[in-house]
Amino acid sequence: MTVESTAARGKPRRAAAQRTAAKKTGTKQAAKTAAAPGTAQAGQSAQAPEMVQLLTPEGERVEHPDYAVETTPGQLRDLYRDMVLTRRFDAEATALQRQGELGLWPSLLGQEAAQIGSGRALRDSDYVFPTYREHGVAWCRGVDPTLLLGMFRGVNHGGWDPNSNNFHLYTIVIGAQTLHATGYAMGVAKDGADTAVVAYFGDGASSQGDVAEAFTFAAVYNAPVVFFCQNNQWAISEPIERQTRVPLYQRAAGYGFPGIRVDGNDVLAVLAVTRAAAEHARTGQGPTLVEAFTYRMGAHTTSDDPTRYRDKEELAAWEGKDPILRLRRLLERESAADEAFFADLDAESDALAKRVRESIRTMPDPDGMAMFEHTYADGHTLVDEERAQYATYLASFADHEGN
Amino acid sequence: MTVESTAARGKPRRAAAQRTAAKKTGTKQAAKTAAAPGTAQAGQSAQAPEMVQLLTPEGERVEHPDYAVETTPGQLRDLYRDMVLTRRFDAEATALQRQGELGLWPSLLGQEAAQIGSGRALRDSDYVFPTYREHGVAWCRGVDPTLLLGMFRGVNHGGWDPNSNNFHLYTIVIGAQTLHATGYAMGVAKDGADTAVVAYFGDGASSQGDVAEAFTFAAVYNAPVVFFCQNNQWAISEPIERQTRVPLYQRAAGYGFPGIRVDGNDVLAVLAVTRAAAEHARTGQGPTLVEAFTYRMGAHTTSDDPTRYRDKEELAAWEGKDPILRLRRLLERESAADEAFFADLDAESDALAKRVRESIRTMPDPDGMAMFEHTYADGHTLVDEERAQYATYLASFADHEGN
Amino acid sequence: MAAEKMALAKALTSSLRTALDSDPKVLVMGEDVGKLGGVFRVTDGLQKDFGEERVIDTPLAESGIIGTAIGLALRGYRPVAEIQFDGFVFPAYDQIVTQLAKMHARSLGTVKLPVVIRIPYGGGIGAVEHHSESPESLFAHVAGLKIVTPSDASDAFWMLRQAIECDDPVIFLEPKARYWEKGEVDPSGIPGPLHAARVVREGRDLTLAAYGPSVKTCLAAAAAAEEDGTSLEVLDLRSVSPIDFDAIQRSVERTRRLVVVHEAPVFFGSGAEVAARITERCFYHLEAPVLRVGGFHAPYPPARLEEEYLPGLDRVLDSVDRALAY
Amino acid sequence: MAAEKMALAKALTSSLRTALDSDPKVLVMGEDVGKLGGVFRVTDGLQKDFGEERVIDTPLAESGIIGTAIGLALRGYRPVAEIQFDGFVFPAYDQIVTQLAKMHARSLGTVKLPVVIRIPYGGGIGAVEHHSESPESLFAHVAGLKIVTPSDASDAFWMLRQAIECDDPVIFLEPKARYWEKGEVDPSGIPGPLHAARVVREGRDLTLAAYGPSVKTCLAAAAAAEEDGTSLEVLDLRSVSPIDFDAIQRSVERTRRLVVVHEAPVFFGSGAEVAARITERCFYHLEAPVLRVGGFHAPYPPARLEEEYLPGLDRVLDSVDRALAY
Ligand SMILES: Cc1ncc(C[n+]2csc(CCOP(=O)(O)OP(=O)(O)O)c2C)c(N)n1
Ligand SMILES: Cc1ncc(C[n+]2csc(CCOP(=O)(O)OP(=O)(O)O)c2C)c(N)n1
Ligand SMILES: [Mg+2]
Ligand SMILES: [Mg+2]
Repeated sequence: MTVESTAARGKPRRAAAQRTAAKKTGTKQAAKTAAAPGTAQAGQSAQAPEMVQLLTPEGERVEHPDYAVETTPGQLRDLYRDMVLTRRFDAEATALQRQGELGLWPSLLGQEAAQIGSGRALRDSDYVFPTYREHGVAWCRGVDPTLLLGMFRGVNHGGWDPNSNNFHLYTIVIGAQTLHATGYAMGVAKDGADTAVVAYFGDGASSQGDVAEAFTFAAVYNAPVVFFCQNNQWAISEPIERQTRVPLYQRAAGYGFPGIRVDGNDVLAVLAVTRAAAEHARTGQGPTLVEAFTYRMGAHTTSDDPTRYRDKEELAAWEGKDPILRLRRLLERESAADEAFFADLDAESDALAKRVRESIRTMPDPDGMAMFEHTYADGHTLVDEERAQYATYLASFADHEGN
Repeated sequence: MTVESTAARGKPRRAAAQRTAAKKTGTKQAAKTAAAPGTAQAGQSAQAPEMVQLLTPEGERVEHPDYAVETTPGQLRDLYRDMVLTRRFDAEATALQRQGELGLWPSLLGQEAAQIGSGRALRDSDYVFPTYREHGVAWCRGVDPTLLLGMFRGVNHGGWDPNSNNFHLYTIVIGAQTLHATGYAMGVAKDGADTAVVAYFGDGASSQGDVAEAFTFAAVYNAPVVFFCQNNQWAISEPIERQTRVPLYQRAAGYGFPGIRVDGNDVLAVLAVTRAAAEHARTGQGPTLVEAFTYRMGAHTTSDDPTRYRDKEELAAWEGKDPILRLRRLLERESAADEAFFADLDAESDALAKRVRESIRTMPDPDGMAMFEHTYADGHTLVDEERAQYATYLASFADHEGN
Repeated sequence: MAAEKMALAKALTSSLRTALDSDPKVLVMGEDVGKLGGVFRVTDGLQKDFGEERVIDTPLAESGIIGTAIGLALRGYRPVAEIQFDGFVFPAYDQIVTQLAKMHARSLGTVKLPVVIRIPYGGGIGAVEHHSESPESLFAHVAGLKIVTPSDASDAFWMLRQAIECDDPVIFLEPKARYWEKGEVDPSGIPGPLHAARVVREGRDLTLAAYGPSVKTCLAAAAAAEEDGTSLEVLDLRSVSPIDFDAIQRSVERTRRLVVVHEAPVFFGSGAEVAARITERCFYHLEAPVLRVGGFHAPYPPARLEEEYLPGLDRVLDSVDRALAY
Repeated sequence: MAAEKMALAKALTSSLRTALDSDPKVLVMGEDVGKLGGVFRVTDGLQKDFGEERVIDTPLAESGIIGTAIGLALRGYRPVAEIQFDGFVFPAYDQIVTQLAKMHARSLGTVKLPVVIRIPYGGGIGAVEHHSESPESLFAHVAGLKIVTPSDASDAFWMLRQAIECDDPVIFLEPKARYWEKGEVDPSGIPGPLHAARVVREGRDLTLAAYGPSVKTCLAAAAAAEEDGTSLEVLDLRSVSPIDFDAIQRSVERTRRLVVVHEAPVFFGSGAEVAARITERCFYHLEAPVLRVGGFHAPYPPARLEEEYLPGLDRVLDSVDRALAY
């Protein structure tokens, strides 16, 4: 993540007055599709299937031969509510960063359908390994959104108990969590549990060796893991062409498990495809790669400036495919929600934003001695020694000030 | 590599008399071919093409729709000679290890066709990055075989100049060299040269993240590199099923370049396929993955004991597909070689073995001070300091002994 | 089980066997640990007896091994991962340093990572490149890891058991040159603390601090020195993170001189940390600077040069002489 | 080019620009170094001026970046690879340690690896996890690498040029908290040796040795101490491998006291190596043990705790007081 933080900083501790601290860039041919040297064993899958879509940008439901979701109006409203509240929370967090309350915020703007659709496809007993952008998935898992803010405010490195909601901590080192998910899923298989494990990662992450190794381990041990790649077209400033020259979902075949591309801005399609992949995992059929084709509508993080590297037109085109808008169109088209619903949701959004604002302003800074906690579970004499020395050091100021 | 060396060891230097120094391990379902969750986008390529073969185990030439080699009897004899001499050299090295002259030897027994076929497909200006087992490729590149022995005797870590024959040093860390090859090929492309770069690696290596990253970089930059995987069915004690559940050549498609499987015990097919892949690279069409389907007929190295993990029957079956035998059958069938040729070759083999034996016995041990050479090209004061201190230390014995 | 004399490698096998026996959550994983029993046969027979679900041959990918071990630990397992040789741990370095070491702290203590990484390390076996290195410094600098290394069969047995029982990640360094050294192992004994140093030979004139393969070298040096009338104390540190500085301090306060010996390069090695801290703690006791004997600032050399490179008897005694000359 | 006052980050940009200009073999590569100009804008404008063939956005894979840089160097190029943040160098650790560092020696000197790895490092910018670390120890222990780190704009300019001209692999650590500090850069000047330390403030009573971001902290400490009547000498080490021990020794022989300051954890840090070697060299000169101020044995903490974690003015002065009390 890119971080040049503007968060408010503390002051030097030492009181003595005289001691103040100063305290799309393709190279030639890169995107070219190479022909096989003579045979039909070409790298390019010539007839790449369309991505799965069940709801068009215009809000029309469409059929797919293999995937379907039955939905009641209530379920459609629930999905809509999830996406709206997630977007509102996200916007509020961005605002809080601008106000200096957070050091950084990675917005999920535009990826609500990919996250809510996949998050809602899971059972409580399933287990999720997110990147740092899965605020919508966290929402579905029941993680209180205010807990997500701590690490971006700088009061902790992850403020929730992964086991309370089967939602692991955010992982910042790109791709690393895909192996954790695979190992966890290997354990699930050993336990004989019918649990699916979901590893989220980005299009950029697909280039990391760890992700490839996760594919290999998952395939060899037939681990019940869903590799859920949100291809939001960008890895900071690099377009997808810097990572691959064929669609990402095709990578799975070469490791021996199914890969599928879904319209990541279509919450119904994501729900259907993720449900199938999770069930595939739970029933002992092994891993699946789901590529959710979506778009990062905002900056990479609040530190980023996308105007340096991408065109307005691209953004505008994707705005027409907005995931929330299209579900709203469906709700309206099917009269599945009345005005009261939208009004209530507005009020609920405002209340959520207010709660988030209030909670951040009352979030306590950690105590200095917290540095010495939790490095080890079973203790370490050096930590004890350093803790004691630091306490003595701190006490020396108290002495000075006391005098 | 597995090394519990029996190489002869030196004695402590200090003279003062009173101071003496004392398979198939698949977990459930691992090899199972998973069905796609609903669609045709399955991981398994259902109609995997046959591997390319131009010469049957019985020594019959067969046609292939896409690959062919025209050969004169002389060329066939040359290929035969290459393979026979390589095997003889390899056997001699194994014998020298048994005699304590080498610490270790990784035999290429069984892989002669894969190595000679690919090695002979290249031009002098092409560049090769080997693993530690490419003695046959080294032979084709014109590297004196005795130079290969140094690192296994323990007198150096690689005894040839990579630039004299465009044959890089052996790389022991599995997979690392595939990235070097890719980077080198990126440089070739920048230079506008019509050079192919070949990265050798094994079936086990295919699991390393570095190899996947090499695929990604090669594809994205359309680098002129041939990924030549000798699938010899084993990575020490682990069968190929521990690394993948689909044929390895299929991995390439997911990265956007062609992959092809060739009969790795058929020198003509390997020659044809590698020629095409190298030409593909030289003409700006980018990378290819060639999977040479072959067999490690010996132990992993002289330290290994394959009877612990694989069946005699498997070896016996592969002996029927011996790469040298089948070319001999062709030579005989086509009367392309007379008895004098075979007799001469026997004599040449003996002479080679003798030369190898003699050269190893006269190979000097490096001087102790050599430790301090070549860590840096431009010098380093700490190395200078340690060199001087060590020289003083050595001199202190001379003083003692002098007294 | 009665006390028995066995090679260090066999003590490790026996330790793994009892761990697998006593806790169904313990797993053994790595390259070639199954039918082959590992390239040093440390896992010999374990897959046969405990099955492929508990003794797991992995794909050839070290980052994958450690990354999935982390996931297995999160699921409640206690994986014991083998890295085949010292020089092959580096593809897993990111997973070890940024994930394994930090995850307990990152989670504010809510998740535990009881992962043991077994690594045969050190030189002296005449091997090719990457098979003789001593990477302990590269892990010791990283908070969140513990690092231990036995020097004899009994410690091999007990320390591995303790490492597996520990709720923190432990790098377990096995002195491969000592795999075949025999020693008494009493599985009914009661082990001391995992991270305590041990005086393996008492002496008056100078302390030699060492660990793993260098302990034997130091004992030989002490024996040789005795014939010269010099009395050397030998301390087996046993743990590199944490280091038992109290024990070193106690010894140095008596002997007033210290030489630290390890195979890893001296520059930024364990000896530097011991020298710095002991000099701080014992400034008025030391009669000589703490000296260090170890590898040079050069890649581990080809086998025919390793005698020169390694801190053998003669180089140890040379430093002892230098320290005594102060 | 005339002398000009510029921010350290801009001095680096300017240095890269002149290197690209003067040698067609120089390449810049890394994540987001192209249109974005890197997350700190150090490569700003370079792709526009030198093209995509010389300023290369890479896939998101650090091992791939360094591995292909090695290949490019073998082909005759001089790649300058950027790692986006300190905490993200570890996926490349294997390529750096087993390949880049060792290949020149492995080839008996026949191949050269002029690869520079630029890494913004250190804390103090309020960042999230993995964005504030100081990994120099983890490279310094490894023979075959050189490690340098500038502390001001002029050094940033010149040392990067020299690193690029060097035929050895160089880890070039950029003190990210100092990116915006301005200083005079004179591109027509003649730089001193790349690995020489520099006295940045003269003093009599004690030597502070530091590098990178800590130099500024030490200068502030020296200024504060002066008001208390204590005269501190400040040495900017500039190079962590090799370390200019001669310069430290010269200073300590005068001041007789030494405190080493760095942000990296103290345990197995640079301070240990400096303390051990300087104590050996200056045993009879030192009036106090060499003290060390640095990070604790804990993962780099969340931003709200970094003031406590980092070796700031107060902790430096506390150690100075302790050293002077001997
Ligand atoms: C190993 C590693 N390298 C670099 C980074 C810096 N970084 C943070 S996010 C990012 C881009 C990630 O792109 P992608 O995987 O597509 O996910 P997205 O941010 O688009 O959701 C980079 C390069 C990192 N966090 N980890
Ligand atoms: C990174 C790394 N891990 C482990 C090893 C130990 N090792 C040496 S060869 C080998 C098996 C390699 O198998 P494969 O890639 O199939 O090549 P082959 O030996 O069969 O030619 C292993 C595990 C190594 N050299 N490097
Ligand atoms: Mg992305
Ligand atoms: Mg193999």
